[in-house]
Amino acid sequence: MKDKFSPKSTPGEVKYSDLSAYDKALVEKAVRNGYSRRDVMKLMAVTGVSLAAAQNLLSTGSEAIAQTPKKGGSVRMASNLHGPDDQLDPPLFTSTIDYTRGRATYNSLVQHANDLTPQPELAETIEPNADATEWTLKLRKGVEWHDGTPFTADDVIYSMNRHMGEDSTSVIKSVLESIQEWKKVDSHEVKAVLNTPNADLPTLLGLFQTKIVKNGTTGDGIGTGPFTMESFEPGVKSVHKRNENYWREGANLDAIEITAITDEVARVNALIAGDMQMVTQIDPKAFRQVESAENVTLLSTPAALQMGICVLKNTEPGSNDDFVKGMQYIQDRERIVKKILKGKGSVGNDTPISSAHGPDFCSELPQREFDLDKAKFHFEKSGVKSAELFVAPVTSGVPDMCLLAQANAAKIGFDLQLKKVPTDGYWGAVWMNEPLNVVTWNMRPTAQSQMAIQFGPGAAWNDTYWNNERMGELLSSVLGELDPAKRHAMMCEMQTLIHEGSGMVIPAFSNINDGIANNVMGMPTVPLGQLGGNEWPEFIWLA
Amino acid sequence: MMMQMVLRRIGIGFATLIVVSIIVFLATSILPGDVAQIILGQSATPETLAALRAELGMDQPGYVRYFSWLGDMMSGDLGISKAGGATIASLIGGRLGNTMMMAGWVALISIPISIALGLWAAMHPGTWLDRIVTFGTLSLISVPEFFIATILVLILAVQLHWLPSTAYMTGEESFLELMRALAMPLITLVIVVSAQMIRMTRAGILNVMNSPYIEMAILKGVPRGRIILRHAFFNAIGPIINVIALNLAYLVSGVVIVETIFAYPGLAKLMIDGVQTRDLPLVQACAMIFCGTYVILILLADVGSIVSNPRLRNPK
Amino acid sequence: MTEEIIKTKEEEVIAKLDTFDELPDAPPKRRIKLSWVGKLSVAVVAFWLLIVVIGPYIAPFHEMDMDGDDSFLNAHSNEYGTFFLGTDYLGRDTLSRIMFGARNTIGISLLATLFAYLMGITLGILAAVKGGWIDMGISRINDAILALPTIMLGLIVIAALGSSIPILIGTAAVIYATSVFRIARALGQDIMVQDFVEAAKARGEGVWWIIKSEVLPNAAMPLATDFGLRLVFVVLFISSLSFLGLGVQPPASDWGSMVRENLQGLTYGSYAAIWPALAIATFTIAINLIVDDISAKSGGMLAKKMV
Amino acid sequence: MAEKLLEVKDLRISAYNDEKVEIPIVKGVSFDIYKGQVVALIGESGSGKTTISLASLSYTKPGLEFSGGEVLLNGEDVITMPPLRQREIRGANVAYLAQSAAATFNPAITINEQVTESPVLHGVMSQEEANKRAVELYHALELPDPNRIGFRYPHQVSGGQLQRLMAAMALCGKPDLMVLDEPTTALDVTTQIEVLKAFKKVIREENAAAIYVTHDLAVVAQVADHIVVLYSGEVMEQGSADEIINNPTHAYTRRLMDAVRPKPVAGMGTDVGTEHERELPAMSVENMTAGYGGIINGEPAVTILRDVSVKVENAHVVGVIGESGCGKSTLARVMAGLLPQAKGKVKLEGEELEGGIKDRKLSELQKIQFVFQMADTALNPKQVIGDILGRPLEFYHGIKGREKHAKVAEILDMVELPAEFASRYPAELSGGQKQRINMARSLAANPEVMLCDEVTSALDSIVGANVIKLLTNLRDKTGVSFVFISHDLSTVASFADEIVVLYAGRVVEQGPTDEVLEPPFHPYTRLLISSVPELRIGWLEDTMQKREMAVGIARGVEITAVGCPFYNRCPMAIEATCDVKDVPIRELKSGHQISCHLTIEELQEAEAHTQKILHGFEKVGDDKPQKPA
Repeated sequence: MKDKFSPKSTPGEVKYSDLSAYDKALVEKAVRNGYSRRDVMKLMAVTGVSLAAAQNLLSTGSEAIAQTPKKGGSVRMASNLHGPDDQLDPPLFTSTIDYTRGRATYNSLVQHANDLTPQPELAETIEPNADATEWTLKLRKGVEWHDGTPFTADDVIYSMNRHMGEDSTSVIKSVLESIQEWKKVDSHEVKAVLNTPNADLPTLLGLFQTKIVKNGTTGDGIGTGPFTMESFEPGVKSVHKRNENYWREGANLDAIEITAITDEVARVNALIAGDMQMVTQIDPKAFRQVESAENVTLLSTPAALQMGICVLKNTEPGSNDDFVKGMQYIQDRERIVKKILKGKGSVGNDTPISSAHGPDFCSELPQREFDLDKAKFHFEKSGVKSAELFVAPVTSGVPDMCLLAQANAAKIGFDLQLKKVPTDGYWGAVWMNEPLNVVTWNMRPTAQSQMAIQFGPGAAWNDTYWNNERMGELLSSVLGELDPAKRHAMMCEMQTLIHEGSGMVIPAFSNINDGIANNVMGMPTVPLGQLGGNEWPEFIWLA
Repeated sequence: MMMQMVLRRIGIGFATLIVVSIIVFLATSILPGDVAQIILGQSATPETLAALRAELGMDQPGYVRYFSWLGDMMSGDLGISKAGGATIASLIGGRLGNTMMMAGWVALISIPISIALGLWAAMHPGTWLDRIVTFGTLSLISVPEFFIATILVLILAVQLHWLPSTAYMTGEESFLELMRALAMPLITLVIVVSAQMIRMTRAGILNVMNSPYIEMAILKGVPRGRIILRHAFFNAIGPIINVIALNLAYLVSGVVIVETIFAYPGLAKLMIDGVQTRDLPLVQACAMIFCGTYVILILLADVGSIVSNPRLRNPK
Repeated sequence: MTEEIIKTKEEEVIAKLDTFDELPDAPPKRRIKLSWVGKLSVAVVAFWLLIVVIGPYIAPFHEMDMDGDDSFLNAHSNEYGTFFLGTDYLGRDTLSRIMFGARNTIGISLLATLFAYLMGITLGILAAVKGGWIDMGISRINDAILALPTIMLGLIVIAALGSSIPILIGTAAVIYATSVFRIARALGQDIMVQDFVEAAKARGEGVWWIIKSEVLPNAAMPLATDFGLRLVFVVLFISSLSFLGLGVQPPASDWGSMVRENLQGLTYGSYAAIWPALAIATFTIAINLIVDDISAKSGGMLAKKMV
Repeated sequence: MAEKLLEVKDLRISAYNDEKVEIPIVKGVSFDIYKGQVVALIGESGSGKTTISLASLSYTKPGLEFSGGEVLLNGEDVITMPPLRQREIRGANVAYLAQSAAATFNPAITINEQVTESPVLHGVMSQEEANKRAVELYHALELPDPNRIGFRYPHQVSGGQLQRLMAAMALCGKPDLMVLDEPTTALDVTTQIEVLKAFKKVIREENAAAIYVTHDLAVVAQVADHIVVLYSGEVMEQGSADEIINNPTHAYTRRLMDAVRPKPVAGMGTDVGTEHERELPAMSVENMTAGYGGIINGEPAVTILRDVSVKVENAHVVGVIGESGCGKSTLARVMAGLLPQAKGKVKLEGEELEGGIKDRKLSELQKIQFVFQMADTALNPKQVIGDILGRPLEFYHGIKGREKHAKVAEILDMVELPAEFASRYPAELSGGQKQRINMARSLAANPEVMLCDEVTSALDSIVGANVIKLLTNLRDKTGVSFVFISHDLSTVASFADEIVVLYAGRVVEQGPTDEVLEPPFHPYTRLLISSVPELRIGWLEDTMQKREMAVGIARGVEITAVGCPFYNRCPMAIEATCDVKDVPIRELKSGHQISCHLTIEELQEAEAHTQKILHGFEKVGDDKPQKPA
């Protein structure tokens, strides 16, 4: 039989199947909302089971939801951004709408489960050598491209090579730098040779941009994915039909239509009015509207979607540590989460790692609190009277967060000017250029990759120009470290370094907030992106 | 006489278009942040940038680019979209169709309504019905159109579920389904545009109403209906045509906000996207289309009012 | 007896004739008389202009204080004070933001319109008086700018130069100078062919004197009425830009963006978007009504005689 | 006498200002009209004559309201009748004929539709009948091409024709009563009398009653049976035409009479004082050709004046007369430098002047002042009189401040206006007062020559007369020379020293007033003289029998490059000569010139002939013209 994708689960006493309808519903809702501690507590209250059991129940629950699908039907999904530059070429994917189309059309070698553990996809097995410098991938046999030709190692070599070399325009070129070359072993086996050990390679092979395209093509919509491309108009919409001879069990929906509604008000209205079954990026302003509408659900997935302020360390005023401290202490973190994120988020501790990263999160690190006196002290010590912060709506809540910071700064006589700039051209012109700017990062699958990409000494996207040798050592050595305790210690040290030394201000992590119609079932909850890390096309079904 | 005037207008039209092309070219070339950067986004590195820039041919001097661009325009070659990589013609094609369809329907509905209401109001000046029309239209042109649009959505789509909140077209719907899909933006635009045209029609008529020949008509015992329709209207037709032309131009180029709110894939929205992705050829092409439409419409209006003027139509 | 009366009457008449005390055949020019609607409108406009001046000083809160109990609440009060018009999406006091916003919305529009008039009139009159190639040149450029959709133009300029209040004012001014130009030019041309201008020419007066003391005084009134309409357009233009996120930038409040950012509240009974919308409407409608009231004097009199 | 058609009893009409204060316009007027009777309402502007006449259509101008009395049409009160009834009587029972046909014809609708509109709408007759009737009327009104003129648009026919077409429009519905509001005031004399004739004819034939509104007694004398003399909304005097004209009792009526200039004859010109004599003429124009549009080798695109020579002696009044479009205003504009000539010279005190204002010296500009026809448009409504008069003082003579004030007062006094007018706006003055200011402005420049363009034609007769009086005084006081342009020969004749007769851009006759008004006449001068209405009942009939009238009139003015421009209207035209050969200038004594192909003798002979016809047998004048032996 074809093996089926499922989130790995530890066996536990309580089974989803033996729950009452009411509890099932509860579990379902919890799963939908990407279960938070609150949900777990609720569950424990209801079913009177242990924490572990509840956790397990929820995961099996989500499995259960995914297990009882109905075939047929179609959905419309509206993302928040699109334009004439919409892409079908994976290496150039930059936006949710691209990722979603990619997910529907292609496959990667590896896929992320809800708990971010890498699962085999086009690669059946991924075996590292002793020091994790050489990885052997056995490719799935009998997979066919939409045009009927068989999928082979050549496709993989071709696709992966497009992320390498001088003239590569791949978005994740730098992320895959550790790969030296791809070797073909036979028609269905390849080798990845690394220049440094990297235990996280499998995770990287699951990034949105690593989708496998047909040898020699540049993303013309021919993939191995669960849906075939019916039509594609950049900046308008794309229509996808179910791929009937998909190598896996196959999608439940007959068709999906993917579009975008850039106006957030209109987007929410479209969802509630029933014109769209799924929309991304629900603005906190609209939470109440969505929650109070009876035909739709607000899908809020806890994730390390950081709302950050970059204070460049290589220039005034960021080069002054006290200024950075001041910026960190004027952040009214609780209030940001309560007022701006309306509770759909978590307090940040000026590190990019959140509880969503699981065991690698350093819970021991003391939380930095909102403290105007300390802020005043540090600002005065730094001698800086005013600063200009460049703000773009990089993700919902960020501008408001800055407004709040400005208001607080004003209270202690510090003049924080906001220079609002449009998102277009922001990443090219402002980010990593202006001394103070805002940033948001899609959660990376591992704590290591998350920190490496932002804080690796000399990393291309080290957006606070904070270069710390110790950090560098830890980043590389942690990949080789297999003992959990030691690994956690190293993780903690790194997070402490960032917390203390970097120029990064991260007052809060936003949940990923999307809206779906109530009859949409089996939503995955991968926290790596909108709508369950864009994994939904293959798995959802309509009740 | 008449011919000369018409030809003169056409000449002016051409001159304007040339100036427009220059302005458009300059305006677009002052946009900061270059396409290469936009395309590469977060992964922009010096070498990839350079590579892309060269490929996009962004290194020649301005005037060279202008003339080659103008040449291409003339020969109908709108160029390649820098970001998408698709030909601009293909990008614009469908959008233009949508825009024209929308504009067409709105015009079809609003022009008769406006002229009828405008004339009717002018026919009964000072009556409370006239007051309602004037004040109503006045209020409508006095609030931002996105407000009108949103209120309509909240009532008709979100609350009553009568109409879809977005103009989402699958492409294979029946005529009725299509009308339903377009209903919301249609209604919004009809309201916005009609308000303008009603006022102008009324004003135009009342303006003529002061002429001695109207008094003469009254003294001849001509009923008000005929005074308005036969005596006043034909003398006020010039300005009225002009207003209609302006509103049509607006329908083609000015409906950004409505297109945004209803996610209607029209040309204006495309241009906005173009600006945001710094897709200069795209922006230029759209701008030229808009201005072209405007110039042509105004031209037609002028010719129309020339032709509608008997003094010019049949010389002594 | 009666003869005498008649006699005296005759004498009166003749006396009148001899003292050249003829009846003016044109009644003395009346100053603009406003209907009650007009007067009310003037009051409304005056009120808003007052707010522009004193608003920020009498506002109960600062425009960026997030002191409300929660966002999107209607009128309530707490330890910080009373929120008469409720709070916006960030729990800021709507009333205060409207008061602050008046300065931006009206202030910017007013300035923009003023500049538009400066440019439009100068060039328009110049074109009218000079004629020939100067006229041709200016008119073509003007037409060209007129041909560009306003929002587009604004979008491009602001995308290029960033959105700041001076830029906003400049952009709006240039865009609306075009239509002012047209009017000024038309008026100028009409006035230039008047006999009293001919007379001045015959006297040998210079162009500038003619413009200063013959053309401008006579163009003033029609231009003034048009100023109102133009102002309204600018207000709406600025609001539209705010809708596209290019208008006045936070935390500064302007009515357009206030409507925009609080629209969502409508669905669950928050008036946070309605109040600023009303502010815009009252201001613009009032101006329009004043203009209508003034121009109504000229039109429609005969129309009322229709049967 | 036939039965009463219209009965006006104590009619009162008022205006209401913004404070709703009543301003009476018509103060209790009563008169009757019988079937087939023509009643003239005569008075000057402000007398309320038009307002009263409109009342018979149950209509008041916007801003006016009936405030008392009644107007019975066939016994039915039109003031109180319901709106729909009002509509019925308008056009069907009472028809209105406005002063300016050019303005009252709808430019966008063909003449025929407008003429037949009313009767068809009222169901008086079918469209076909209406069309037939219209064509009949066109014939009756002696309109050219009567069968097709109806298909034209108003702008395609001449003013005189439009005026007659308007009569057709009024008559088409066979109304009981016609209201003619100054129907001939806007016309040239030569056109006026034929229009008058046409009106009279149809009114007779139709046996219609009419209210004839005018300020011109002479015209009234020709058409009216009954005359009502009005002044500021009150009846001064009324009675049969005969009574009023031959022995008026009311002083105001007599004033009106005086204002009517007698038939122009020799000896009217006032003799000139000698104290201002100088050897050089103040101003002169020599062989001047001018026109509009680009000048191609000395010929303007549109030639208005051709080869004109005029001399203006010091302290003389030169009257330039001619019909509208003959180029008399253009002559003044060229002299003032407003329109540079294409050919020829313009001289000031013997010095040749540059063509355009820009090229002329300030002193030259100051010496030549132009007085515009319409004071309403010639005075900047936004300036007070003080500034208007002060400007030339400042501009030419650098007079400022208190001195300026004093001077302004002085000038106001010169034009017989009180000094406090300095603070008024033009709109606060009456027509006559404005016209005085208009002239005062030129006086302020202290000029040598004043060019007065139709300064009296827009004014009421009495006011006009006063202005003329003023003008002569000024000439005597200051020694200014006047070029007085007018279409009204009698006005000019009454005080000009020389007369220049312009026709179609050519000088056809010029010389001392006495000479010009004595035979021999240029045929056109003859036509003019005989066209000036006389305050004499029956004058019209007599005149119509004169041959030269019977011919000529129907045809329009043609501006020709070669030959005599009057050829197509001249009763004595010589085929193959007048139309092709350049016209010789015949010198008579003392600078009296006539440019005509006929010799002086022939002209003398022709004059005698005319006189014979005039005082000989009665004979309708529409038989073939025959050349004098």
